[in-house]
Amino acid sequence: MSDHDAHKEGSVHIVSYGQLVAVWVSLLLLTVTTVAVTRVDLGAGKVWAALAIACVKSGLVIAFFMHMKYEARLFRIIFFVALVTLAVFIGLTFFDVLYR
Amino acid sequence: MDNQLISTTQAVDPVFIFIFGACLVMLLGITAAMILFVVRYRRSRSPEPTSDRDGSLWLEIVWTLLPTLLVLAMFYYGWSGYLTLRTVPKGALQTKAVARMWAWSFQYENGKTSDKLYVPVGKPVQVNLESKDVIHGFFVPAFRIKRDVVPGMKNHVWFVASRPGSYDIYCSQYCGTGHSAMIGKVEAVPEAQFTAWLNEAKEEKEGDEGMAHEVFEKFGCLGCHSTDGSQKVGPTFKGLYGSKVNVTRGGKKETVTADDGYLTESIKTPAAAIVEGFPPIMPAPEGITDAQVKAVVEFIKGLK
Amino acid sequence: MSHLLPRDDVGAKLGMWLFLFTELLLFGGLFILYAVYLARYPHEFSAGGHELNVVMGTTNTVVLLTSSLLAAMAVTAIKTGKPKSTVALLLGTIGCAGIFLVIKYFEWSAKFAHGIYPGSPRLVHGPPGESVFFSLYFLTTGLHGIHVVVGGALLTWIGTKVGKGSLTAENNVMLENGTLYWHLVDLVWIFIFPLYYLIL
Amino acid sequence: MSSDATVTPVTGGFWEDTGKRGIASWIFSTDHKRIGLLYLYSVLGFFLVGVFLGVLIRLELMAPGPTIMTAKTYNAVFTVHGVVMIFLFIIPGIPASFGNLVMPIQIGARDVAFPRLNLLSWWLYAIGAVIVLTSLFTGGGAPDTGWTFYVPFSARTGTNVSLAVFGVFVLGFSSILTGVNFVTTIHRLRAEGMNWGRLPLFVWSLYATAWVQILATPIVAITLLMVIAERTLGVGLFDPSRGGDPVMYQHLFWIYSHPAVYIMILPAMGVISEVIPVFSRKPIFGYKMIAVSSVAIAAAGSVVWGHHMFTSGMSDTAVMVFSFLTFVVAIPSAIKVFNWVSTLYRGSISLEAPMLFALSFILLFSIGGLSGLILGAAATDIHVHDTHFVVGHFHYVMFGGTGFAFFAAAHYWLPKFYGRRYKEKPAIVAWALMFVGFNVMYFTMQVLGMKGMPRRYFDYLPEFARLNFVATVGSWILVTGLIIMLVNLWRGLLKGEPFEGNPWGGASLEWITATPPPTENFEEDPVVTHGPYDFKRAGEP
Ligand code: HEA
Ligand code: HEA
Ligand code: HEC
Ligand code: CUA
Ligand SMILES: [Cu+2]
Repeated sequence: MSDHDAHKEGSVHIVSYGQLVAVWVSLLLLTVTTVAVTRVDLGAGKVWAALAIACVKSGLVIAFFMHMKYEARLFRIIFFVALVTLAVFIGLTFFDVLYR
Repeated sequence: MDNQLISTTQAVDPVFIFIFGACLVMLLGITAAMILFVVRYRRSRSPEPTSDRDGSLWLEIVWTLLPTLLVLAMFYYGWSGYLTLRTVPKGALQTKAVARMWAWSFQYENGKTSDKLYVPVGKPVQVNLESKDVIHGFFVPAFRIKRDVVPGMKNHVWFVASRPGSYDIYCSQYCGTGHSAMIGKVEAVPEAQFTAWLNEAKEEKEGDEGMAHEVFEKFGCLGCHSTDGSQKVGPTFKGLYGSKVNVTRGGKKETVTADDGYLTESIKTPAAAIVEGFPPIMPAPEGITDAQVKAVVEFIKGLK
Repeated sequence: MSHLLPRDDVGAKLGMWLFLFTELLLFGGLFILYAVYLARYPHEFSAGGHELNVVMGTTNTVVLLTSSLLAAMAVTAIKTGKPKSTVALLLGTIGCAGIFLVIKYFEWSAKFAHGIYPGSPRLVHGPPGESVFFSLYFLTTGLHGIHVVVGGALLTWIGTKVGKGSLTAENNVMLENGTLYWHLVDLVWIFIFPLYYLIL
Repeated sequence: MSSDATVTPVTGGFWEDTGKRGIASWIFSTDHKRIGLLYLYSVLGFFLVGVFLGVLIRLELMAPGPTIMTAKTYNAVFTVHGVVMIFLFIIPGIPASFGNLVMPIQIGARDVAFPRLNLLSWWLYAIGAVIVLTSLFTGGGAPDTGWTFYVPFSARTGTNVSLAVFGVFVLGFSSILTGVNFVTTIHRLRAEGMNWGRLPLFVWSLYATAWVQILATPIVAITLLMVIAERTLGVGLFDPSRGGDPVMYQHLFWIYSHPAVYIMILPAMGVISEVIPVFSRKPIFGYKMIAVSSVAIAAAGSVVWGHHMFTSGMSDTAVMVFSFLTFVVAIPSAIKVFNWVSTLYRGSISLEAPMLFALSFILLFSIGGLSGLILGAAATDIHVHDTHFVVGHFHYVMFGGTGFAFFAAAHYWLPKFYGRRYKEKPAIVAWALMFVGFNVMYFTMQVLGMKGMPRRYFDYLPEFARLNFVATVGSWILVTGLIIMLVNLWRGLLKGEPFEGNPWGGASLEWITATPPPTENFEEDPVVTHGPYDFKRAGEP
């Protein structure tokens, strides 16, 4: 049983302090970037820029702080499923909101 | 009558017939197969299974594709019928239906109001829907039309009455205690008669009674109050004048006599004193004039 | 009986992640509303955003990111067999949670002082989108605040277990799950911050 | 095990081998079988409450005008009937009771992945239920909004909506935890040799269901919190005068509540996929397609919610999209029906009680599902939306579908857990009465809806009187059948003939362990060597 033996793999990986701090520094830099970007007048682009940066930030948190990078593939698949679900919920709602 | 015009009923009924027909065929087929198999292969006749076939790619493909095609047809047909319901013919008569708990009131472009929706036969009518409180539903089964009346939202329906007659309007969206009593009427009359009715000078209804009825029509009072002593959502008007009423005023209970002053107050500021045993739901009639209030009070006086 | 089942750390983490998905979608409902109303009232949202305090928002972002770092380091610490630093790092996380809540408290009280709270006369009579913006703001940050409190309590409880030595280098999935929850709180804030404070 | 059939109550297996007795050994037990039975009894209890209210509805509608209650009471009665049936009976119904009882055994596990969480789920269920019931007698009285709690009405009515809604919120979390538990269990605890291609179809359906529970339920949770916030704080998120949009509430509500109908039906379909092959002694036809279609229904079912809102003023584009997607979700259901019927072909069919319920499930679900196609088509839905046609549709799929599957499961599996069985003849009589009464009642309601009788109507015009009377008579026939069935089950399971071994010849794992199963299900962890429908090797692991 493949995912039965899985408790051996994955969870033992240890992320070093240095790596974590590096991630934290990038997160702070990204925060500064968002604030800066949203000060510039980009119109509606601002929302998308801010969201894009937020996505990068959460990607970092998930991959390193939450160890997603070191988990079995199953975890990434189901995480993807959850995100797609939320995106689909928002997307389909907009078929109403945009065309009303 | 314009022969090109497809009525809403004509747009919807064929879709019903098509989907019902297709479903009936499927249902009968499945039921027949099931009964046949059960009879033929029951254990007393077929003590051992004669096959252990556990799948067939061809069959799976067939019975995936077949329903797919069928439902695509249903979708398309249903959608095109719906488009007819949504496309108001040019030059439709414009009317407005105002829904409030729990009565309909109808308005025409020339300012005329009515508690029945009079329409000319054979002419398309657009009804713009407006709600004063919660969501209601404008439903006329005879014309196969329905649309929710959502506060703050511009919705409409259209229909054409091909034959003179009187058709029920139901409130289809649940809206509280009086939901099932929120019934109105479409009165389809010949065009000439309709025009005459629409333009008949705002017949100065005689005295107080006329004005009271105008108020009742405009604010839907009779959705909640009766004039014959029967129980509705609010207290009946019959025998109200001069009776002793138990009310709660500012959290305190008291007994008052229903005189002119009390009735005037009850109408203008319903929340001030709440009659015992009734919920505090009566809306204040916005923009009612003192003369109108007085007329209503006089009218109530007359109901012994 | 549960104690007879073999321990299954991956299973425990799988369960935690599944639970995090539900949390994600819980906030997702609010984000759906946010998206819809932003599309409808861009100007009111922008005006509302102007009234929020960017300095406090940014500070809180930094505080939460730091708390997340400390939580992640706590996991590294316990896995490398350093229970003492684990407890210290967790205390740091919880401290950050406290700071976050204090700042949030000042932010909210400032808003209240300006007559901005759900159902306040100012919002009821203001332009339509404004009330929607601030109601969403209060609901979202309020719900997030509750999660901060719950997460803090959870980590405190786990911290005492580490202190007592019942969580060790070999058996620490409970700590890992606790920090996963904490990171979720951070993740949600990563989106709240630009959506409410920066969309100016 | 005692073979003395008539004197001793149920014995053996998990009933006694822990040596614990008394109520505490149940409500604090972490054994999935005990929790399953706890759920079964609580769910059945609420089912009876709901049924009682349903009968009251029918009595009121027997004749026009006020018959036995006031309009206000009627509104509360159908609301509570809906809330109880949906949130307290049918959503936890099959997954939490039979799923808990059977699923871990079917995959060869000793328990679920998180036994204590499982117990917590039941406690949350119980607490939520108590809150809902409390809301009926406190505050402004029983909620009168309909189970859909539509704003703005639910935001302004004086009844105790806030508490009821909070109860439903707690119930939602119970459902989420069950989902989390099942997904983890099915991923982590399958016995050796139990690969995904050997999972019984019941387990497949629970797996798909669990995902819907995890991903859709939180949306309704937050929506209900917003209703409470609307009522207590006046946030005005759905209040048009302050820029809110009542239709957005409907979106959020149905984003959950449509997928919820698949939470209700998927496990039922799983039960049917177990019963039909066993009583035909023939491997299920199209195993893969049935398994895949469960997942497909769960996925596609999450994107069709807008079909409840065709008249709401939603954009026409959205009507088109949602109508289209609705039809897409009908296809996997059709695949299942065709495969079930084909399983019968050239089998050896035994018409015992579970099989009768299963076969009538196919018929009733088909009627309900096909009437769903009428609702899915935009033009026709406009006419029948919010009429008794819809009421007929959902009783066909929920009661005729899930309800009958629930009864099939009860007749199929409960003897295994009690070690005793019911009498066959009364079971068949009860089934026949229920089947007839059911159709008399709900088919009539569909006709009423076609004629235009709106739902949630306390009173109606005289032209609907005759059919309503017929429907009410149908409800009495149904009542009779249900009572006979419950009494027969009750007496049989406690005092009936012993039920031993594998009388039905099932080939999945629950049929190889002892009857009743021991606390940890198997003497030794099984090693699975064949599929669940390989009846030639029934009795081997
Ligand atoms: C168990 C619960 C359950 C299930 C399984 C379903 C299944 C379906 N439902 Fe139903 N539905 C409800 C419970 C359920 N529903 C409830 C509770 C409501 C009302 C809520 C409220 O307002 O209070 C509702 C309301 C409802 C509406 C809104 C009606 C309205 O208010 O106007 C619609 C509209 O599209 C709809 C459609 C469908 C469809 C297309 C399916 C499909 O999944 C059906 C698929 C099944 C089949 C198609 C039959 C089997 C197949 C064959 C016999 C083979 C032949 C098939 C083909 C050719 C395709 N349902
Ligand atoms: C699983 C779900 C489920 C089930 C099983 C039922 C079962 C029944 N329902 Fe159901 N119903 C709903 C879910 C369900 N309902 C929902 C969700 C609504 C929508 C609510 C809303 O609009 O918000 C609804 C609405 C609804 C209406 C529409 C109300 C209206 O719109 O005005 C009606 C009307 O007839 C009705 C009737 C019945 C009847 C007669 C039963 C029958 O099952 C009852 C049959 C009776 C028996 C089979 C046996 C009775 C036994 C006894 C009386 C013995 C009792 C004994 C003890 C208590 C010890 N229901
Ligand atoms: C939504 C339902 C509703 C509508 C519409 C409504 N009322 Fe009322 N009315 C009530 C209720 C309920 C009460 C009792 C509670 C209270 O005193 O507010 C009441 C009380 C009254 C009373 C006091 C009766 C008594 O027994 O003391 C009067 C007079 C009255 N209404 C007149 C009117 C008039 C005139 C209109 C139309 C302009 C009207 N109502 C519209 C529900 C309604
Ligand atoms: Cu108005 Cu229902
Ligand atoms: Cu649906």
